[in-house]
Amino acid sequence: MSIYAYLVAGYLVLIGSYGIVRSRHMVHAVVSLSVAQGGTYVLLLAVGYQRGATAPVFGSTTKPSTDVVDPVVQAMTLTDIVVSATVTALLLALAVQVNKRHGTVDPDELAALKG
Amino acid sequence: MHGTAQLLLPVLVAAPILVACLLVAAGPFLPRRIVDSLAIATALAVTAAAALLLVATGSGRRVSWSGGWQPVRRVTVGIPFVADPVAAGLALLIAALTTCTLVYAWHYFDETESHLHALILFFLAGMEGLVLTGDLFDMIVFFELMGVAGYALTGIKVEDESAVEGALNFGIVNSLGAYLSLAGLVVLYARVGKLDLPGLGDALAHHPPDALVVASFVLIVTGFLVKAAMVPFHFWLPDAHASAPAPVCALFSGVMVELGLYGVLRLFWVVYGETIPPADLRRALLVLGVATAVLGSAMCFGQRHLKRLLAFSTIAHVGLIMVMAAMLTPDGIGAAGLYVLGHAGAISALFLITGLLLNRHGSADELDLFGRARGERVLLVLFFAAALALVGLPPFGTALGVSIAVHAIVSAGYPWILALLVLVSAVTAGAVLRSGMRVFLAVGPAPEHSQSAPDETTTGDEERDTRPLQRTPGTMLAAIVVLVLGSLAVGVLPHGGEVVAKAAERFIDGSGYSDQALSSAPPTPLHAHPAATWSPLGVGLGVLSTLLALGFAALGLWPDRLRLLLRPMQAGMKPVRALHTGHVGDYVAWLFAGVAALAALVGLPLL
Amino acid sequence: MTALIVLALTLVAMAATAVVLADAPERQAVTLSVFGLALVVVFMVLQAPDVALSELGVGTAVVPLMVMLAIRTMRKDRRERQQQTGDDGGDDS
Amino acid sequence: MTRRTRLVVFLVGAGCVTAMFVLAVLGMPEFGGSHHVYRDLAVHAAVKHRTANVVSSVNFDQRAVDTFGEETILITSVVAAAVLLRPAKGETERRIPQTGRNLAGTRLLGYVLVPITAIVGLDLVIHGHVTPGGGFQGGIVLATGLHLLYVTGSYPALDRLRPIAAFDVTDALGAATFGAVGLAGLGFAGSFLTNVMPWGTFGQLFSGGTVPVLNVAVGLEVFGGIVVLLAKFLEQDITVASSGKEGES
Repeated sequence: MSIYAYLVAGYLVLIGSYGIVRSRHMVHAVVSLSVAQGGTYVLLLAVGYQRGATAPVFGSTTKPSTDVVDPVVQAMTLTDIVVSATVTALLLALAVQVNKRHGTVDPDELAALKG
Repeated sequence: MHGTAQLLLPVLVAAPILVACLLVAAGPFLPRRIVDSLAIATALAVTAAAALLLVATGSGRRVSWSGGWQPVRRVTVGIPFVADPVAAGLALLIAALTTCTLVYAWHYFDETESHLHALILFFLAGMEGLVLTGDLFDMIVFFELMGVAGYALTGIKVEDESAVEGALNFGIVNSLGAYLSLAGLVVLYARVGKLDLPGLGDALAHHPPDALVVASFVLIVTGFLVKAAMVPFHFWLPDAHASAPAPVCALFSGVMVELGLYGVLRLFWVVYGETIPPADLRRALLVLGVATAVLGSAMCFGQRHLKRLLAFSTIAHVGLIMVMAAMLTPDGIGAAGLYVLGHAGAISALFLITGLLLNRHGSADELDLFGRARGERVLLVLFFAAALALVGLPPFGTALGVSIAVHAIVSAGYPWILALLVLVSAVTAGAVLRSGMRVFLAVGPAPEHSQSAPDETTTGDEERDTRPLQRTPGTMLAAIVVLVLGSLAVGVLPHGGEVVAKAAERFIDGSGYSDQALSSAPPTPLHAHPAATWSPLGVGLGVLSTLLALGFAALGLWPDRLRLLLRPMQAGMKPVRALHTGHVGDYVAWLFAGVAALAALVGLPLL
Repeated sequence: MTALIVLALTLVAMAATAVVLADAPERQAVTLSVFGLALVVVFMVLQAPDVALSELGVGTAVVPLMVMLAIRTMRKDRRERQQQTGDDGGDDS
Repeated sequence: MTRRTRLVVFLVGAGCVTAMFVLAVLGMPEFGGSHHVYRDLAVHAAVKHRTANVVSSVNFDQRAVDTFGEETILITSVVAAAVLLRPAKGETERRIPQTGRNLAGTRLLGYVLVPITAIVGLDLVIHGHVTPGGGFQGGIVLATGLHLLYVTGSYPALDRLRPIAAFDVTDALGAATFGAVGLAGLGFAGSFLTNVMPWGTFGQLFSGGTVPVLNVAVGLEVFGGIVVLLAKFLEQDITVASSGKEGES
């Protein structure tokens, strides 16, 4: 168990990259990229987790203590999620244009010897 | 800490963002002239502020903790902006180059309204943020900002089919690199619980270089190496450059790519400098740099699409810069810094001239353009001046860089690298000179059929950046002149070498960086650098490169005469060229192969 | 608690595999949404309600919606392209 | 490269990277442990500035520069999508088709849900510094809520409610406010993004100083930004035709 969460995070990055490598559709590649990004979320939160600790949000009555999970990794994950969403949007927009210009979004058909 | 110069640090990042927001909101209602002026004024103001900051860093680093979270007993929750002379110098280069490209792009892209300007300003903010931030996570955030603006600028000519495709591949490969960087950051964070560079440096000082430390380093630098277009992370660069608008290419090649190297070196000196042995890193960086320089120059010579040719030249020269910096001495870093400055002027000018040719003649193909720019005296002079700056003919800034590098390289015990420097400069500049002679002077046999062997390499078929201009506006020429003169000034200004060597000495003082940021320790005094100036050997090598470049140009112009020599070279290049497929899956596969190679280079000797 | 975390993580890994191996991009919009939901569960069990909330909005709604719209646009563009080349191929001349 | 070679290159590379990653992970602190250096500092700092939601405190006070950069990335990609999805040469905007195929029940549900999501979204934004949520989450909810109108089949209603230029302004205004608050901190306290407002009472609405202000700024920006992004994609799907013909018919 001790490293299972980290391994799942690594697996997400790898399976996402694998998806790009074998992709036959640019949208599929972009979606796979966002799966790879999901790995970084899991890694971040796993690193900040503490068994038995609560969320880092205090009520107006509860006494603040440091017995909470790490808020810093959560803040970074939030940032990361926004970045991922916006990058995905941008890449999808580009994919739409690639399709308009080439009539295909299959990397195998797009690839040409550039030299 | 006295003075108010550190107040400028966040302004350099925030000001372009605020103006860009204004342009997004009000741009559609503003006349084009106002939009242009506003963007240029902003870039100029940032340039001036960066210059002030550079002067102020002469007496030590400038630190600004955001949010007022000053460190207490060297620990804090806040984020610092830190400027040493190298960071401030790069900030100045970034802003000056952006100003030039904005001036050049006056009258450009009517159909994108104010969006082009907003994107360039966001791009400017991202680059400034990357060099000035003293926080690892923010380096990645600004890296992504730079990336997002960069992908959009690459694909902004949506009618050009290779532009959108190049932008998409650029986006996917760079984002993946950034995610790996982030993963590396998290691995490191798990161990030390810090994110600010000075604090990380504290935490890793005298820390054994175990698997976690090495893995985090390798993963974090992957993102930067992708941006720096080191082999085998370089594939996105020619695709993106070949179709991005010329002013955008000038920014990419002139400074963005080099910022990748900055990231690697900053990270090493401040954070990992006292755990990973320099000798170990030097070997890894040398391998990367040499491979990049060789592949870039060999690929460069075979191109006929001018922008693709220049793109591979950039790859080759960034490889050279990496080789100089890999010496990991003040001389080496200083030489690399000077070379970056000199190279920025040269390559940006060449891209902007190519943009003019494309606009005028509707092509960026050196065979299509054969003799079509005859009589354009001003452009001709500028083109050849920039080409000579690229080859490193004294007294251009690139030559001064080489001159100082000679000392660094010889004293580090790698004399064979001098041959590499000369050859790579000569081959790339030879290709540039060859195309210039064809386009401006109609030298050599006229091409019989310009679309010959289209399967061999990419032709220069490209959409114009903007509608055809009747005559070259003075603003465009002015921008090019400033760039060429800038490249010259770097070499000619008195004490240039000495100043840069001192900046480099400050740069590699990682513990000084931490001390000054965390406990306001006074800066350590700097040494004199008598060797950081022109040397006879360096000048000789510059002249030799130039002569060889002319030879290579002739070889390119009259290939029939030397067929025996060229045949085996062309045959040898074939499999290498075949790797540049434009297939995003290939690029990602190479990315992982590259990470594996880097991990082996850095990690295996430490086992 | 630990068992719950293991379960949620396994779910995420399986959903990710499903997204990557789904070859029809249309189906990806749905599987991506499921992947997003699985991440939300992980974030909840790892005590990150703020992150879970944003992933709920972004990962299960906004991004899959954009993916779906992009695919529909592509299909429509291709249809129009085919019509043009099929019906009035001589349009350009 | 053939698919096979590509896969081999990737698998060899990925195999080595996996090995490196596993070695690194073995050196990481155990999952769920209690040693979190930055956590201790951040909780302390949040309490000092009377911010009950420590994540918000990190995002908008302690490490606000991160969020500033992130919001800039958001607006950059909104601008980028607008540029990239502009109708190119030879494309025209076609008249919006009136689709009336949705059932009355679905439409009613949509109309009922829109105000509810609006309230939830606003609540998330306003209380982001005391309870889970914040400008980002609230902005997303508001933007998706608006698009429930599309699900109800009334694209024209959505189009009326959503003049894109106005949302562009909202987006830019939000981002600019963030930067302006940052510069105000620089002006008043000498460092960027300083929490210069009174910190208030812990756990109350008026607490956290500038944190709720920045939450609202981000809420505005995210709301405007996501609406524009989705609008651009919807526009491509629905109203942009690749030839002039459909525009006329």
